[in-house]
Amino acid sequence: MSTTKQTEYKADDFKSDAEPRWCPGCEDYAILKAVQMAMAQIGRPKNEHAVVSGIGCSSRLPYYMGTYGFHTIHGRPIPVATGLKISNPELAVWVVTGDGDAISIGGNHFVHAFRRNVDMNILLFDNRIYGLTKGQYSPTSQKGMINKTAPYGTIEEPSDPVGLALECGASFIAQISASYVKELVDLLVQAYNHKGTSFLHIYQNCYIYNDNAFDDFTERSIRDDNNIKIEHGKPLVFGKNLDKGLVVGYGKFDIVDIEPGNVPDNVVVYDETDSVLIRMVTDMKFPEYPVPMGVLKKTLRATFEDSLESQIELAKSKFPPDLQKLLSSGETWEVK
Amino acid sequence: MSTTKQTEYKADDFKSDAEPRWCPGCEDYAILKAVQMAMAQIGRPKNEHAVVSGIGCSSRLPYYMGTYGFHTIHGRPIPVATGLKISNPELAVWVVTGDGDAISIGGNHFVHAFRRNVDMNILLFDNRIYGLTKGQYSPTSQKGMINKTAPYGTIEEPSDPVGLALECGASFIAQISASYVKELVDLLVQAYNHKGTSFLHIYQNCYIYNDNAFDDFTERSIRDDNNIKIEHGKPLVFGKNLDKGLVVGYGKFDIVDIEPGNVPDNVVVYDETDSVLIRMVTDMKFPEYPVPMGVLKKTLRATFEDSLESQIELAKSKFPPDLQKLLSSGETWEVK
Amino acid sequence: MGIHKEDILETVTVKFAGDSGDGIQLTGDQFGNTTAVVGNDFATFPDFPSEIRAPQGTTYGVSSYQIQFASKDIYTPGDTPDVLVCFNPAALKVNLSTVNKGGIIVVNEDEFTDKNLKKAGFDSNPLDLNDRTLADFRVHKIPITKLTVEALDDFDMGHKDKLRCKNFLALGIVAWLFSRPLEPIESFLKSKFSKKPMILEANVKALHTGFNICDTMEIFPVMYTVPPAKLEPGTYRNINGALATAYGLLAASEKIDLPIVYSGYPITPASEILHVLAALKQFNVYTIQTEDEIAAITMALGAAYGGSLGITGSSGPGLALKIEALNLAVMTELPLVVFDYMRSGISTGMPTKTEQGDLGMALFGRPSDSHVIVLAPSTAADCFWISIEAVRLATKYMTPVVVLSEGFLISSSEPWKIPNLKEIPKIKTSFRTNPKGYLPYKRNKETLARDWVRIGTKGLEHTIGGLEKTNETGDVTQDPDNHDLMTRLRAEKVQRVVNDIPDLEIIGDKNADLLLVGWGSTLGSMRAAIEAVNGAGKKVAMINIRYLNPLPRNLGNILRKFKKVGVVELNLGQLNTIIRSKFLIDTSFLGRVTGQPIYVSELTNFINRELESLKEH
Amino acid sequence: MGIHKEDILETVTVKFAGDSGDGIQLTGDQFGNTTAVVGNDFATFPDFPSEIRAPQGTTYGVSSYQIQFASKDIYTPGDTPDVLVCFNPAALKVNLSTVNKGGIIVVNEDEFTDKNLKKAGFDSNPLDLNDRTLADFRVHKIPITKLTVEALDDFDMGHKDKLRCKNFLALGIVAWLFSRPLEPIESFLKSKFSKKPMILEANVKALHTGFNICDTMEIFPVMYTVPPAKLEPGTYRNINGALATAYGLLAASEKIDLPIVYSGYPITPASEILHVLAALKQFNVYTIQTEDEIAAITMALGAAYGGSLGITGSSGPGLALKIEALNLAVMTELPLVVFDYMRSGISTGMPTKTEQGDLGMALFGRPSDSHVIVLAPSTAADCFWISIEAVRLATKYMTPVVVLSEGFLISSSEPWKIPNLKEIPKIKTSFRTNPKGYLPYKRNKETLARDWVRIGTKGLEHTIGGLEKTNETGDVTQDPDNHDLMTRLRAEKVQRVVNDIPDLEIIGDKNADLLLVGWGSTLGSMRAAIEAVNGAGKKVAMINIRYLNPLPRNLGNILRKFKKVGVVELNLGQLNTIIRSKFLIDTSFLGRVTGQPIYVSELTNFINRELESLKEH
Ligand SMILES: Cc1ncc(C[n+]2csc(CCOP(=O)(O)OP(=O)(O)O)c2C)c(N)n1
Ligand SMILES: Cc1ncc(C[n+]2csc(CCOP(=O)(O)OP(=O)(O)O)c2C)c(N)n1
Ligand code: SF4
Ligand code: SF4
Ligand SMILES: [Mg+2]
Ligand SMILES: [Mg+2]
Repeated sequence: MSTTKQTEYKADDFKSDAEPRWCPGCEDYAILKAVQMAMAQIGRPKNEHAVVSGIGCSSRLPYYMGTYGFHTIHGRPIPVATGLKISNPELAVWVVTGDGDAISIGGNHFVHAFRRNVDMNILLFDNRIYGLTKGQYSPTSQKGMINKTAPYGTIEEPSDPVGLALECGASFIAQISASYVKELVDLLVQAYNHKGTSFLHIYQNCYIYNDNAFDDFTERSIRDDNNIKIEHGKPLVFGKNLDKGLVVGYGKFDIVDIEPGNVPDNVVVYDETDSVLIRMVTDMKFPEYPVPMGVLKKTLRATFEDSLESQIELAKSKFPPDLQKLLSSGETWEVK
Repeated sequence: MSTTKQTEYKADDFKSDAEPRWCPGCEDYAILKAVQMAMAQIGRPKNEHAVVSGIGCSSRLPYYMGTYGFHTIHGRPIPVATGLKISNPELAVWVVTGDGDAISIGGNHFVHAFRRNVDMNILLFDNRIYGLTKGQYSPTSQKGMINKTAPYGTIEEPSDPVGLALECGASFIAQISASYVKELVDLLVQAYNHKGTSFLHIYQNCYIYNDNAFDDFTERSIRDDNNIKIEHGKPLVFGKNLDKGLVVGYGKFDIVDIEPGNVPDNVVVYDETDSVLIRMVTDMKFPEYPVPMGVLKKTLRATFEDSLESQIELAKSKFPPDLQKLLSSGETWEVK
Repeated sequence: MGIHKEDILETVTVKFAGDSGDGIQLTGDQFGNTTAVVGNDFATFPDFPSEIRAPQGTTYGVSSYQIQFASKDIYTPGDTPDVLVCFNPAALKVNLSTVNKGGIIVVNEDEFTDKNLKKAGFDSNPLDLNDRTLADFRVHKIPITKLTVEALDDFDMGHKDKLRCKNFLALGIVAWLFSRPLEPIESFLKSKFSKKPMILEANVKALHTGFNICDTMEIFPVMYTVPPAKLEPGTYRNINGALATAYGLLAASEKIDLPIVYSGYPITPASEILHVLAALKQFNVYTIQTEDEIAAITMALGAAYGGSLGITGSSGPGLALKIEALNLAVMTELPLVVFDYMRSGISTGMPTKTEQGDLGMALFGRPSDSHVIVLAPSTAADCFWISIEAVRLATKYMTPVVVLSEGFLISSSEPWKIPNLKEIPKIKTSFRTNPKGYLPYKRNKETLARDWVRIGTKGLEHTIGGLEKTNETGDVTQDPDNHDLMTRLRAEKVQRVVNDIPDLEIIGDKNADLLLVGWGSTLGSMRAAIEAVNGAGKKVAMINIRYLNPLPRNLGNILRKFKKVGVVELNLGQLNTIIRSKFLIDTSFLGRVTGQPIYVSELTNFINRELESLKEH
Repeated sequence: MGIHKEDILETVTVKFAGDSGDGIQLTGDQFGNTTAVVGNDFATFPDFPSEIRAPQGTTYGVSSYQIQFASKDIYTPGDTPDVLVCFNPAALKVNLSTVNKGGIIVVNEDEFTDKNLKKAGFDSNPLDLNDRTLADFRVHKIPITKLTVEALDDFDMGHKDKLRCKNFLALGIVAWLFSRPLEPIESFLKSKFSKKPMILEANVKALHTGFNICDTMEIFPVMYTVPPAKLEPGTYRNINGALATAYGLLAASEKIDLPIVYSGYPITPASEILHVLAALKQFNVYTIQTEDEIAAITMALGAAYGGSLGITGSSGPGLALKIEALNLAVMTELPLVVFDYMRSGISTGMPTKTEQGDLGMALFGRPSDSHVIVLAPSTAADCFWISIEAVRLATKYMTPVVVLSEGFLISSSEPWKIPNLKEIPKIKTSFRTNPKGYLPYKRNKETLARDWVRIGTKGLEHTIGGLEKTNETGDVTQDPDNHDLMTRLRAEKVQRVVNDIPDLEIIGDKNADLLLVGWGSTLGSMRAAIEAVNGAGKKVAMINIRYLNPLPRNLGNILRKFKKVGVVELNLGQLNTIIRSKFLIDTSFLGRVTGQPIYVSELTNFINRELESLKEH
């Protein structure tokens, strides 16, 4: 990696000249801003970042970044980013994708990405709808939702991107809503700092085709009762008055009332590496449980590109490369 | 469904004239036989069964069946079967697929099949290798395995088809090894009887490219200590002498020694509808745990085709179909 | 009503343009409706800015709707507008250069604020008295916003809601200008807002206000009339290609008495068909939104295998993903219908724009020698008939049919004489039921089609698949001569369809020296162009090829009759390649790849050039 | 050594055939090796039964290896064998009809049991004295199994392991028959079984036994010699297309000084390249087995974007899945190399058999007007040079290159004069580093290529993607004229490559009336055929087109020089369509779609027919 002088950056340093073209009111604006703020905080120059996206409203993001960008095709940003990272391991590689892009047409790459664990950051903008194509249901759309392709209501069970990432072995999983900009910036930085594939699931409101989809747990007046901040080493408490806590029950959490400011011992102190807690926290389904926000999982294992590089080094040490020799290998004979 | 006279059938009634062309020693022979035995037991005539497969050694199976068969393309048997079942809901639809076919190239359809819950039976022949293309690793190949495309060892984490099916909402999940023919037949019948997508994960030995892959838990002399029979309403005990049991621990099972024939109360009695137990049983990883064999999950929910049919009925009752009227809808005017 | 001069016109092109959020498409549609009722012939061209909603007031957020209407037969929405109705400066900026010199420009002057002018990229206000930008036009500045808000002063509704009515005020103005009745628009509003009486009233009020101020304010010196066109007698409606395609499928389903399984993955512009069919479930239409295009085509194929009408549709990027499965359909000889709504450009390209770029792909774009029937509708209404024909040929010949439709056709509309379903012939299917002598790959002597079996039928159990099959028995084989034979049989089967399709008809002067050859939506512009030049005493003929594979039997004879053949396409010469190769004729070629329908004027230029060059020799 | 008659032959074709499990391919390879060392020219054709391992003794389980060797230049593995070595009845059944009348058939008589004969479908034993099946041939029945077991009597190894040595006994026999030395085979065995001395000894013993019994038992009345061919001086080795392709990529990587990222999904026969490269990681080759073909091409594209050599390879069904991403590569103008190892038939077809079916797809098989460079190697060794050329052109013109290779070329082998790497020119790449005036879609005046930027370079930050771009700036736009311009520029860029590729050279009689045109692997058979007929005093010439898009500059002139042009392809006429369309020449056509290389005899028949028809006119 080319070492880079640490300089002071501002969010605006990561802007492009192009004017964003999302609908006024779209939460994609907030995420764009957060990404630029996170990059400023990370402190690497814009040429050391590449943002790779698929197709969708969300996937237009690279055009508004002053970094390198690749707006690929629908569902394929993950493999493109994989190839890029293997080719240029010193880059900070970001994937921007939507619920349709990542989970519907791109589902297979999503599943396999986490098995590889290439060091990149996957940001999924989940608005539970197809925005760009004007309002069809997506794999995360709730059952019964009425929309253009389901005038009588969607009949499939929704996918759970976080659960899926966990099942497929993601080494870093975090979740947040675009309405929490500060926390979003912080999680983006943490995702960047994690070596391996980081998955950040972002609830993003589509103002036009699925407005208010997340109000139940993001609307200011009620959100503190309906989502819970997950932080490594911190107790799992929530509620406007921090009057509820989670304790380990029969294979899942139980919610208990607690005295604000006085967290009993049986309330779980979160451990982002504890597979049992991770499973329980990702299993929490709203409205039975509050929606978990924060880093849900963080464990370390070798990245794909490092493993591949070691094999190349091993091969070099075992068989020092000599192409002319290789060409002449096997039986040879002279013609005079 | 056209009601069918119950007759006595023999396995041979479901054979075709074609001679199977697998390698001598391949466990695909055993599965073929088991499928034919299961169909005999199910008692419907062969014209009421359709077997749809992808591409792979396993996927050659339809040619050896006397039923209807469709040997499609690599990775796509699930959607073909879905279209078939929606078109012909009275058919018994079987999908035959391999670990590469279902989890690698066909991964996306696998993920989405369980969200829909079409009434069909997916049989995955998992030999942890690409047989037909002569020995490359598959998504279920173990890390470090040496093979044609990984001469220095596979570097991806293996996929877990059962865990994936569960995450995606499968309504019926069972697992067995092809070496347990009787149990295999029984599970095939149970899969058939389940209304919804049934997933049957079958460990299948590839004699040529990955021989003995499952010996640790299928070899006769040690298998009873290394796998555990899962049955609804039965206690979770295993071991050659039935001297081990599973009790609920911290978010997972703990293995305890028990006195043979005397199962203590804290040993779990399995419930195939209990999401906590299902999660724990599918989370059991060999060799830390024995390999679970049997029906791991069975819950009922509406099938895709029934939901679709209800919407069609609803539409008919709301808007009685009259095509001539539809053509003339909207503003019309007369030209004389 | 004041006294106004009335001018009678034969044909007029009007374009509405404004922000995506201004309700331009709705306004255009309603103008179309009232035009239809007056008995004019017409054609429309809705043009969306891009796949994304842009911030208000920007040039890339401009949406437009062009309509040509006439007292004679017309074939296109018009090259360039005689009248431009602009809702904001950006709309003016984008469209100004296309307006015919001397044409009328109606603007909402309230929107010409400094901020909006800047957003649109104007350095000065073109409405200013001493600005020369609009000197060549007859400009009418109307404070549409203000008028709307005033008209709705009494209404107990929010300011924003009031503003939403301004497009109907504008519509009232244009209706007056062309002497259109308001009733059809009112009746539309009534059905649309039946549950929101306040909104209904407000829009009706706005509409009448627009109409009335023209009377009172004498904005326009003249009022135009376009007398009714002489259309064939009957009951008419307005139809666009999306509806026509879907209705055609429903008609085919009724005529063949089989349910439709339509599986698709959303993509612009093909999604529209999925939307329409999903809402028509009462016609035994099983629509499935799949996880991707591969699932879409394979589900449809599964349904075709089962014995239903398996249909899928997409556009370029999605069609690309269906190629492997399409070849499975060719190999298994199943009646799958695949719609491709061609859009502009390779890769994502310009998704909302039109093109004819996928012919080469439909013909040659599969591994190995793979043949399918290829059809192309030429007008919005023709989409109806092509849908029926696709189902008929697919099921009769047991082969996939690819329908190359166009983005332009999906949304453009025209008057349509409503067909009487009883007059449409039934489509025969005979599923094989007799087990005696059944062989999966035994063929009908005439069509070379193998039998279609409803899966589940007793005694016909068999297995098909993608491996090469022994002729007749269908057993898997690698026999060299058999493979050669089967490859040729598959090609020959599609070739046999030539016996089942109509001969081409020459349009225009059969004794001309120059023949124009086109396919798809260029029919309209080409027809208009040859009528124009034939009218000017020049001899030109044309054909429009709806059957692109196999090509009609009399094509060669027709081509050889003319001194010069000019091929016209919205691509760089895909049909042209085929025609040259098959008939060894040194064609000339006009290709436009702009994402827009071809202009009549481009065609007349081409014709004149070709006629000149013929003279020189 | 007994005294034997020695006959001198100029050219011989030998075919080994037996069960897939009999080690046929290994035997053939080793016979090739010893043939090479003797200095003959040769060409081989390994033919696998199908993608699945079949039960022993069945006809569909027969594997074979054909080799032609000669004291002169040869170009094909021979149409039909002079000598057939059969390991079992099924092998005889399948291959008998191809053996030249009067040819030698060597059989392992131990395998001609009733059970095996029945499995092979023989009603009686063709080896029986009064059976007439083999009357036309010189049959040598040898108890190969028994001899092997006996020879290894002393060896402390299982019966099964002993049986495995019988192919080397057979090889010893054939080596004797054609006076081949045993040393190269022994040295191969030594390296292969260096860690298993027992197996090594056993195989060497079997080999010598086979050789020696011919001396002792006087099985064959004659012993043949094929004198060395006059090859260009140098060091030679045996090479097949798979190795040549991979080595060519390594050479290109060294010459351009960039690492290779090769991502692929296994598929017959393309997997072989992935296997070879995966084992050569020391040459900075990053191989990735992906989840599917879409991931394979998009990963390679990501690598090309990053600044590495992004390469992917597949066969028909897999290529079909790569089409959408290939168009993204065309749109983003990135240097991606895509290998297509063409196999037989549409859909799954006949996966282990060869064909030239994907040319139409490579040229036209993408939505809209999409142009790529298309190359085709014509021999196993040529795969080496085509790999280098593909990398050179892709990086110089910033465009995808599709290499149409063939299943047949992958496994067939020939003697190869080992190139001196120093003599291969460097490939220039100049990544842009200077930010001044950088515009992503600004083009090199000569090549029209845009600049390649190593992602990460300071000051060159930009975004590319699948949407249409403004010329030079690369900004997203829907401007109609810009789209037309860009579509034409993309086409023109590929056309410019014509300036960078060699003219075609005519092979054979330049003054002939008849010109044969082919591409790819038919070079060998066509060359052999025209030498044959030219030898017989008839005048024929030929060209083999390695650059299929753009076509070489002098093609038109060449074609027009001849009275008659005959196009030869392993498909139904894909190149033929292009040639007719481009040059308006009424070609004749010979197409074979059998999954096999074309026979020289089929070509000579075609030539004679065409020459006759020329006379008639
Ligand atoms: C191969 C292909 N299929 C379909 C499309 C059409 N398409 C573009 S974006 C999109 C879905 C967008 O939804 P999502 O990924 O959730 O992104 P959002 O717009 O909601 O941010 C679809 C179906 C396409 N561009 N390419
Ligand atoms: C599109 C496509 N890609 C690749 C292949 C080649 N292919 C055939 S089967 C197979 C994998 C087989 O593995 P698996 O599914 O595990 O089945 P098995 O042979 O082990 O039973 C592959 C890669 C193909 N036929 N089609
Ligand atoms: S459609 Fe929805 S997601 Fe797309 S830009 Fe508009 S508000 Fe945002
Ligand atoms: S390769 Fe393996 S899986 Fe395939 S038939 Fe042979 S033993 Fe069975
Ligand atoms: Mg979305
Ligand atoms: Mg497998």
